[in-house]
Amino acid sequence: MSAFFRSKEIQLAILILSFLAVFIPYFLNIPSDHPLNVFSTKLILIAGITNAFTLALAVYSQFRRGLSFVRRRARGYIFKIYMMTAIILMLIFWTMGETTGPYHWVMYAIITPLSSVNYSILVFYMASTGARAFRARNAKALLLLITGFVVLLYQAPLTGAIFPAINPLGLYFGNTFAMAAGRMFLISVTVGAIVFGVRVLMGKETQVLGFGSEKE
Amino acid sequence: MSEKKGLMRFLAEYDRRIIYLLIFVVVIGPLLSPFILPISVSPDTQAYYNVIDKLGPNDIVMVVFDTEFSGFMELQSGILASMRVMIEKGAKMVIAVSHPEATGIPELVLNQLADVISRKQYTYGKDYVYLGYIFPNEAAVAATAQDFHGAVRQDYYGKSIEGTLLDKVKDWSSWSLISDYTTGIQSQALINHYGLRGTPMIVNCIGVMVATQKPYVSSGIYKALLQSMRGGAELEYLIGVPGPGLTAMNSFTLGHYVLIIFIVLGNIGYFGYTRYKQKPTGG
Amino acid sequence: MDLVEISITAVGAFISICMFTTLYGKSNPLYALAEESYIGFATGLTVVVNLLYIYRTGILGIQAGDTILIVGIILGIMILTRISKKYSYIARLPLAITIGAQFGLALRTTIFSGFIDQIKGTILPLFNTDMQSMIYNWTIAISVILMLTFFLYTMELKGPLGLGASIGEYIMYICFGAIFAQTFMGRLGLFVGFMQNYTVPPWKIPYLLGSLIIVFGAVMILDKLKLLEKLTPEE
Amino acid sequence: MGASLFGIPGIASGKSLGLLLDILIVLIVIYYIRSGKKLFIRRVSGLDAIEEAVGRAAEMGKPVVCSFGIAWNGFDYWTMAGLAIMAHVARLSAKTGTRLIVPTGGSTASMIVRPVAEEIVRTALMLEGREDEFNPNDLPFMSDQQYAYTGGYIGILQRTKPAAVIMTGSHASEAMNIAETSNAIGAITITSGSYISNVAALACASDYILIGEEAPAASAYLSDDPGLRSSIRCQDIFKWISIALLVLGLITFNAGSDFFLRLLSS
Repeated sequence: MSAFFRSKEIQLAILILSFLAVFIPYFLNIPSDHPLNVFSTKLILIAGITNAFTLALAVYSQFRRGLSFVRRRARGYIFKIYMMTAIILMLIFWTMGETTGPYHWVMYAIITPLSSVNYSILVFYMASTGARAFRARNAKALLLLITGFVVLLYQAPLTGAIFPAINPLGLYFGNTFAMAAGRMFLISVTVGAIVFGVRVLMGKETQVLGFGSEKE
Repeated sequence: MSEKKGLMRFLAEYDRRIIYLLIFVVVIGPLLSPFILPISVSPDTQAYYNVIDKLGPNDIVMVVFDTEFSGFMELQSGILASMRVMIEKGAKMVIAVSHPEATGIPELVLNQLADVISRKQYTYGKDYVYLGYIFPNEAAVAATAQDFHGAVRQDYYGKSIEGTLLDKVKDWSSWSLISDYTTGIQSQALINHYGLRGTPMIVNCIGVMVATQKPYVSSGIYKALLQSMRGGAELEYLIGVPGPGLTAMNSFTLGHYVLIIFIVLGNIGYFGYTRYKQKPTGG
Repeated sequence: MDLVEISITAVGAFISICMFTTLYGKSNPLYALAEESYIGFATGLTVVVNLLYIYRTGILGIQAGDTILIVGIILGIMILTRISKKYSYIARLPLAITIGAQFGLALRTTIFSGFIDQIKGTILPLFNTDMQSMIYNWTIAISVILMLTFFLYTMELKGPLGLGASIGEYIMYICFGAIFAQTFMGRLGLFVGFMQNYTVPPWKIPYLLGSLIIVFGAVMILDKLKLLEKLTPEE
Repeated sequence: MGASLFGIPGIASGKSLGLLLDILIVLIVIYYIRSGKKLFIRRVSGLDAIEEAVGRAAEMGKPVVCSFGIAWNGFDYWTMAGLAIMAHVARLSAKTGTRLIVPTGGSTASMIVRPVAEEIVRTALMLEGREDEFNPNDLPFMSDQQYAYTGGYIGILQRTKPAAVIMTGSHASEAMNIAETSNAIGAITITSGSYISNVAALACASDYILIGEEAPAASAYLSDDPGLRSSIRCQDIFKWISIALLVLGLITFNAGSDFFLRLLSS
């Protein structure tokens, strides 16, 4: 049985079949209750359910890492004990109801504010980067400086209201250059990603399936 | 002379914590005593408003909170303003989320819209349904686009969705509109499995995503794009109901001005000090 | 407002400001407290939500007669063998199936959204339209084409091609300026929105300002006493 | 938009061209892999910056920190590029005897990628006959949570004060925190970005940036695998196709013909 799992060829064949089952019906001119379409829908659902399980791996590694701190009595290991307790507490709280009680409290007092901080804190780094990088050191930096400066001015809502002449210029930069770069990036990356997919299907990137980089 | 050099050197090499402190101050300051300054409405926001303004009681809209909680903070003005319009127009709403943290958001939003909900006698099950976290990954989005009732059986509260307005929903073609509020988690999946098939989509995205999302507007996949909190504030201005967006605009303005001032000072410092001291490093 | 709401505000403001202390530039125990709280509770939440997904989509689906979904659960259990060094090969089957399906989903659509539609969207009127659209369309068309030439790798960029590519590179920096500004707006929006959460309604303000003073005060005092490092956990 | 130009029997309307382009990609990749030729790849200037940075670290006797991203999609396009560049850095530092630190983690899927990274670093040392110097603690697993990983990464930077920080592959928003910290401690900061808003921000925050696809191209340049080089060639061919479609489309459309729009809608 283990040969079945160890064979690169068999696993690759399964990967390709699963790929084709999802890929092909999309292009065919067939009704949604056609067996091919039904099969593809079910396979997609199954993949979704299977993926949900991978979270257990993350939790496991979280505990393994935390416990190694505790075992070593590393400095501040008490924080790790707290972290692991929190995971378990959250599960217990959930059994006590979702819309009220401690689950609800933790959600709004701890999780939501901290998640917000993690992203909003980036404004500080952006500001110090901008203040440092937007200096007219050379031609490229000068171009960066000019557009950045104009768009920043335009984005401050008060500027547009007292000095409307900035609006067309700010809109121009945002709607042409920023958009063009996004579009160029999309075109070039799309092909790269498809080529990568093709390489996987051709068995050139078997690490994807958990086969070691060279030997096995 | 040496004093002048000292100032120039400071402008070139100050402690970055000074910027941090100033940003903190200019953001919190105006929030402590809010007042509303005029703003200008961009064509993008106008286009967004035109789409939701055309909705009617026969339309079923999928409202997707495609965001972590942090993104919600930025998008809430857009969410509140556009959902207010949808409720006013009597359009049916089906709310779904694509991030575990977002499961708490609909409750907050609906509470803040309580006035219009009771005025329009907008009722759960008949006019709106909340499905919870049904989009954990692209596969899940694709499944709902192909066979909705095969993929979703219960609402967030664990009740069966049979007998609700969802009876009319079969697949991607059943929706009049998808209204996505996004930090980019499942937007691409919604585009792939709904937008490309022809379901109309409008999007309110965080500022970071604007450049990434813009190309989809001009290629026609999105009907309109509302940008960041600024767009939300403009929408509030258009519908005439001031909310979190408009009151935040002063902090927004000042935050931008702080950076602009530092850029100017940094350049003075650069030409007055750095350029003489060291050769420039890379691009 | 009731006690629950007050406690949510007070704890939320306090723990968030703890997180902001990373801006002070030195690791400190209050930051560690916020960080471990986030990791612990957020991981717990993700577990809950994924369990619910498995239950609602998988188990309920099976009960409703969609028995084939049991395969999803079996494959999900198989994927857990990755934990073991000895049996991790079993996880390859579910990986093969899910990765195959994922690639199928991605590849069947990206060629449209990322390639064809983007080209279609760039083919715009360059004449016979109003002045503004003309300027916009010319800029977009020229920028996209020149920037694309910068990303050619299997040939030397010489002559006209080299010129095009280097103009493309300069255009890219113009774009970066605009995009940087938009990104700054986004992060600022997140921060303003966050702060608004603790200033509206006004009864929340004392909790925010109080936390600010207490937390940053504590960090500065600990720094003066040279205790920061000693109290901060190892990485 | 005009009606579609052609349709293939049995294929849903509007999907023929996409299917043909997908098939074309498969054929081109197969063709180049079969032919086995070692194709030319332009050297990306960012590689010089990387070599210079590692050289400077060696001179100063300070470590190099190099990461391949948080791999939130597991082994994807960007992560593979990041790993290849990390392999290059590992070889350079093994040659010069520089300590290399590779922070790993940041997502659930990163756990699948981590062992491969470990193998790469070990191999690089082995090739220089220094296998005994391999220290698994120099590839710390920070956490599978993005921002816990970031905190750990920053901690490492603040404590070890590396001379160079090379951050490529699939980094997301955390890249800005890391790049700013790296800059604050005075390290040479070399980054790459995988999505446009990150690229723009990192272009400002770094001393050198590999813009977008420069990273995969650099990895193909460094690799001897003809397959990898052929995929870059395939991408180039498609860039030419898109440039041709754009130029011809713009010309004919403005001359009054909707031929290309109809072609693209097919």
